[in-house]
Amino acid sequence: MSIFVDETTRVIVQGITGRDGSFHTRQMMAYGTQVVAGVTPGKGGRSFDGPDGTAVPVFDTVADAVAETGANASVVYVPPAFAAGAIMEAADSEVAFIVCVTEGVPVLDMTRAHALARDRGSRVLGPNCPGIICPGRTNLGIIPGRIVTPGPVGLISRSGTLTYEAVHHLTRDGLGQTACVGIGGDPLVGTSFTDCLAAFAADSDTEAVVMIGEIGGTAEQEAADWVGANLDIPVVGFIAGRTAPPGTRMGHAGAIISGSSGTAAEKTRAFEDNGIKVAKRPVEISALVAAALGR
Amino acid sequence: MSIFVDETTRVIVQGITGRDGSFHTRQMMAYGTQVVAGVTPGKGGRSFDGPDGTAVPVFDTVADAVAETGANASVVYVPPAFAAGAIMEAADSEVAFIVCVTEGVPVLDMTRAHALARDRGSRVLGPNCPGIICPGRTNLGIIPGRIVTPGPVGLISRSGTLTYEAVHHLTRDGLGQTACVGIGGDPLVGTSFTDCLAAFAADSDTEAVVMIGEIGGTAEQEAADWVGANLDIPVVGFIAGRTAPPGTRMGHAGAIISGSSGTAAEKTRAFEDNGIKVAKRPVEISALVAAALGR
Amino acid sequence: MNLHEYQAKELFRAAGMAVNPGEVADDPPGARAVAERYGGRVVVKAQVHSGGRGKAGGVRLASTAAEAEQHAAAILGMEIRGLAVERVLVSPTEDIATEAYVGVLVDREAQCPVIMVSAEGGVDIEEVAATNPEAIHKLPVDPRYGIMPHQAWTLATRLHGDAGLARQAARIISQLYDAFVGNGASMAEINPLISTAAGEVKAIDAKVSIDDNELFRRPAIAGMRDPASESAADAKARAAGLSFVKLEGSVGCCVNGAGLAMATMDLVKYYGGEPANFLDIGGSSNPDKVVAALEIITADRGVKVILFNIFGGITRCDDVARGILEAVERMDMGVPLVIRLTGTNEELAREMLADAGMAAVTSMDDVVREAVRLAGGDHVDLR
Amino acid sequence: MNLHEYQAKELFRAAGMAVNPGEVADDPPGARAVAERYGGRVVVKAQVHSGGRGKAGGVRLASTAAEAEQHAAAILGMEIRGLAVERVLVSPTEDIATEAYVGVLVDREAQCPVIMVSAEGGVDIEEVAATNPEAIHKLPVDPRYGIMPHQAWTLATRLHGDAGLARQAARIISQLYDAFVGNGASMAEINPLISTAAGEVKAIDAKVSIDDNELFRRPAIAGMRDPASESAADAKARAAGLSFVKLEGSVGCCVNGAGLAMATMDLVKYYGGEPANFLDIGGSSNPDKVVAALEIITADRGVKVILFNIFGGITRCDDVARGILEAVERMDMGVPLVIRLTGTNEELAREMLADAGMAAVTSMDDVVREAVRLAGGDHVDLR
Repeated sequence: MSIFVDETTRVIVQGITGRDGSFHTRQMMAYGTQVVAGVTPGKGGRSFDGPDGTAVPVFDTVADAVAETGANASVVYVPPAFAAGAIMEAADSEVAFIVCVTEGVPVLDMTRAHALARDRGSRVLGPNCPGIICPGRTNLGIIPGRIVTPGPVGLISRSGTLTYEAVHHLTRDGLGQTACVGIGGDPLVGTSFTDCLAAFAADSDTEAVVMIGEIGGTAEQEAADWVGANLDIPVVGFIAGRTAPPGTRMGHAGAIISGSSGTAAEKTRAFEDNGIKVAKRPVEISALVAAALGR
Repeated sequence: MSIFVDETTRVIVQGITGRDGSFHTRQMMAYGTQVVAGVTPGKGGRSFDGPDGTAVPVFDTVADAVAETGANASVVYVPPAFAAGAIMEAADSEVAFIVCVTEGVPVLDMTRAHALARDRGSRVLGPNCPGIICPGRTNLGIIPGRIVTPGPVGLISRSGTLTYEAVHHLTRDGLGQTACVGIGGDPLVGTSFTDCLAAFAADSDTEAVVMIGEIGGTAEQEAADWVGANLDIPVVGFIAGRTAPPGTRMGHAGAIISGSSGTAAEKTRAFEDNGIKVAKRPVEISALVAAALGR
Repeated sequence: MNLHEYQAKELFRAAGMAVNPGEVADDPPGARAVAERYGGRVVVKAQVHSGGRGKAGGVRLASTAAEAEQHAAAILGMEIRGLAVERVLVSPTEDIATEAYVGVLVDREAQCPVIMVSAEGGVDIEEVAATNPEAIHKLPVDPRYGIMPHQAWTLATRLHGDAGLARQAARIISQLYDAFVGNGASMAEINPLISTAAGEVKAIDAKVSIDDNELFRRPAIAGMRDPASESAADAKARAAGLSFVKLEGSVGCCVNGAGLAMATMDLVKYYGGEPANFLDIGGSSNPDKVVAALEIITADRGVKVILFNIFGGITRCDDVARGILEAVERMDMGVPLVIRLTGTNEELAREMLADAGMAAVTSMDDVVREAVRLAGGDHVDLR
Repeated sequence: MNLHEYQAKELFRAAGMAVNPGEVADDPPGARAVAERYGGRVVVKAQVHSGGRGKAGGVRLASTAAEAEQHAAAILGMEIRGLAVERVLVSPTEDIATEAYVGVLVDREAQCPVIMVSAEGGVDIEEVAATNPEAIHKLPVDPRYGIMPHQAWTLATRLHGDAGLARQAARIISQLYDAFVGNGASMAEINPLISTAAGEVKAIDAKVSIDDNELFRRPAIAGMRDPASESAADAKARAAGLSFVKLEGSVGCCVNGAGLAMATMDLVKYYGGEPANFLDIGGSSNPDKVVAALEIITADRGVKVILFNIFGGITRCDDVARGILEAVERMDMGVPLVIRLTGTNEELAREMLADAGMAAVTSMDDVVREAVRLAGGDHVDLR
């Protein structure tokens, strides 16, 4: 099984005709994702060329795309100025699951977009996230399909390439995944570690979870507490940014330690207090998972 | 029985220390309304003198008043500039029933206040309304207590003094009331004719309903359709403004006929089409009710 | 409060909107000077609060500045629906390819602003609504979110198939909504919103009404009120806080409450009379309001009788009586006064009037019948 | 982007807020002139993006204009936490009765702006948060409604028992929230918000950070950037769209992705080295970004080795290789380069590098160990 999405999920791509949107739409389709429509305002009626001679209809609005294709998920690749609006359009058109890959979305725009998504009952993944891949089933976002393989491990991360690093080792060591989710590096993300943990807890195929956090905020601490209170399967953790100086923003808008809160030490302690084994190097993650699974 | 409120309703008065607020608080208390608190920002801690040596505590905020007294309804008498804010404060403090007497509230303010009330599950009566009186039980607003008497008639009206005119005749003719509700003359009111009709329909003591409408909008037509489809007890109607020229606002912000919609003729037709007897003069209302009740 | 076209356009420009340029002139030479600046080919438009300016000859095209001056002279001498034209707006002509309609108002049922657009612009939108309602596309806007980009875009695609034009229209729709909310409007309209042969979308006419209840906090907009646009009676009523509408009959009405005031007018008509006015003295009335009301009513030469219909609730009957007595003392009514008073402090009021040799009845029907009789109307008892 | 105090105050004044007056001077005579206008009794404050200005001597009281000039001369020569002071703000002193704190920032958990107030103002709010957290009152603001009047009032009553002062504070809290949202801020703070002996409430210090992601649509605010407040390396990184933070070590890092970049720094430290920087070349990298990154890193004289760690996903390894080769051709690195490349177009990249006589490894641990060795750090294998 997988979480949030699966091979039946019908996906639209917002910004399908853009540089990133078109590239990754073809990647997703090559992986097997059911991309049923694209949306680019002003380009409705055209057709987008997928891999192997396939074609995807392009619509002017998400509402049109949903009405014509019955799509229930969307991946947003539009530029930062329009990303929150694109999320709102998808939520307003009753798209249930919305992945926003776009980086650099104004945070105040996202306060409104997240509010609308809550009002409409849509789940947003991101923004500034690599998306979700359910190995062998579907891929919504930009996680490279060839570094994953099906198996019993669920992976949740705030960052993109660090996720790839961890998954790469897991796959190499024969530890396949039910789903790999990048929740995004921005201060306000629609889906939290805890949301993903709860989804993995409800998935009978997931036997262990890897949680890759970073400095800043308290999301990891809350997730750790949730694990301690609710989760029966083993969890392996990693925290990036142990050497980051306080008060400095490390790329991710989220990655800033303010005052005494959000340090790697604090997060590591929260992990360990809740029975989560913490890897010191990315390469150790896989070994800890294998040990936890008794392999 | 009554609708929306009854003798157990615990009422706060927002703007209790103002000219209108203090006068009508005493009137309400004299009628038997349980006024448990007053709210005037900056006057918290004082005490308001009710009739017969009674005293009502005054609070700085509705939240404080609710916390201290368990109030579940509010009557708003604050000036127009602050009225929508007062409604929002009451809704935000989980006051279930909010009467706004204030006239002249900016309509765009009310779009936000009504939205918040919906979000919080509060019912707003008004603004620009005389409130609700449940004869012999409670009085929230400015309807004079001595013109009503308990009995089987429910009355709903958009206007204040025209309500008094109608109730006056009913009472004189021995036709008492379960409740008299003034929904308010503004374009955006929180409680519609239909809301009141549904409440009267659910009240086993109400045997007939009087509906006093006026020109402008389509609320009366919708209410008439609702009556035709759902209501088994007799309804008597009256429409004010038959002689008003189109395109002119008659005092009530709501009372303007635009184009072909909202005329008295149109509303009268809607009433008659749905079995509602229409009085030509206010004085006829009572006789029609008596006839409908077989008296 | 209605704004003039040129004032509405100022608000739209402040919202960043693409609007056809223009300058106001109040005399023909001024109009000529503006026309010269625009190169002569201009449209000269009467600035009055009235529809149908075009049909009335209040909108004229000029090919030269001299012609613009002539048109301005003609228009500035006109009256349109009873309103004297005191200003003209002189704007360069546009090379119009399409005309659309865009408007915003508050919808009672949806309890929120509604944007309406129609590709059938440049004509009376109420006529379109009556004859071809499906040509009007409506969008309720959630006041918690305001207009969202995809909503403006979706509406714009109803107006333009071309993406470039639709993008411009979407921007203008958003700006119109923001101007509507930002200025406390009750109505804001662009009719027509044109596209030019060169592919530009812009507003060439503009209509805005401001919610009177917003004016207290918007002094700049309140200052846009044109004294010439309201009668002396209207201005006086507004200053006194009275709701007043002049009508053509002979029974002057003074009532507390809008609903009762309308019902009173209806009853006057029912008994064969004609109301001279709608007048609501409002809730917490004080004697001064009553005096102002009587001054306004008696200034109307058509009035043959004055009818008071007061049901005291928040209004105190003694306040009204006091106002009547003050007015009687101060001025010569010239016409008979019939009074109905009931409700709060009714007895006190009755005593006060009696002391001055005046009487008041308690029944609305009685007082209206008496007023109609005194006005010389055909008193037909329809019972 | 951080604003200077005087810039933040400009935004607050534009929101209608009561703010202590002040003018900026960039030389001592200018400061004297301002002080004269204010009557001599002024405070002279260094305008730098740094906390602790007071402790560093960057805030001084003057009783006369001459003294203000002396203070300005002293302050304008200072460096505070490495930042040269190029401007001072000269403001009249206030007769302070109470000092409070008011701030707004976006809360991750509540996913909305949160207003914080404390009656303990004028001190480091993080210290209050640590030592006396119940002295800070927090209010999440629903972005759909903005701050509602009763919310501002409730917060204000936490600061002032006196209703008149609370009313002023409530107005300022609302204005601060509106300025926060209206300017795309990530943080806006008044510390202290004072009340004067005369009963006035006003802001006498102001701190605002703008969300960098908002700057593209706020040219006026983007124009407030003080070139003196950022290093040449920071400016170059910003221009090239790179996330860059200078550190004090010897291993220059060039990584794609913030998480991987932090993990790389951690691994450098793990193996006994010291990272010279955080540098994220971002997602859709192009060769130019890589060249800019290498220019920034090699300009740091402390760097002894440059470490590339690239996991290609959206980033294409061949783009990175192309950038490296271009940079190598254009400039003398002066230090060794160690490269790890894996992921999208890895083979192509590897071939390109091989053609130029360069090699790349595939393991992150390997490349970091090698980099630390080359930097001369103690390579301790902790396994």
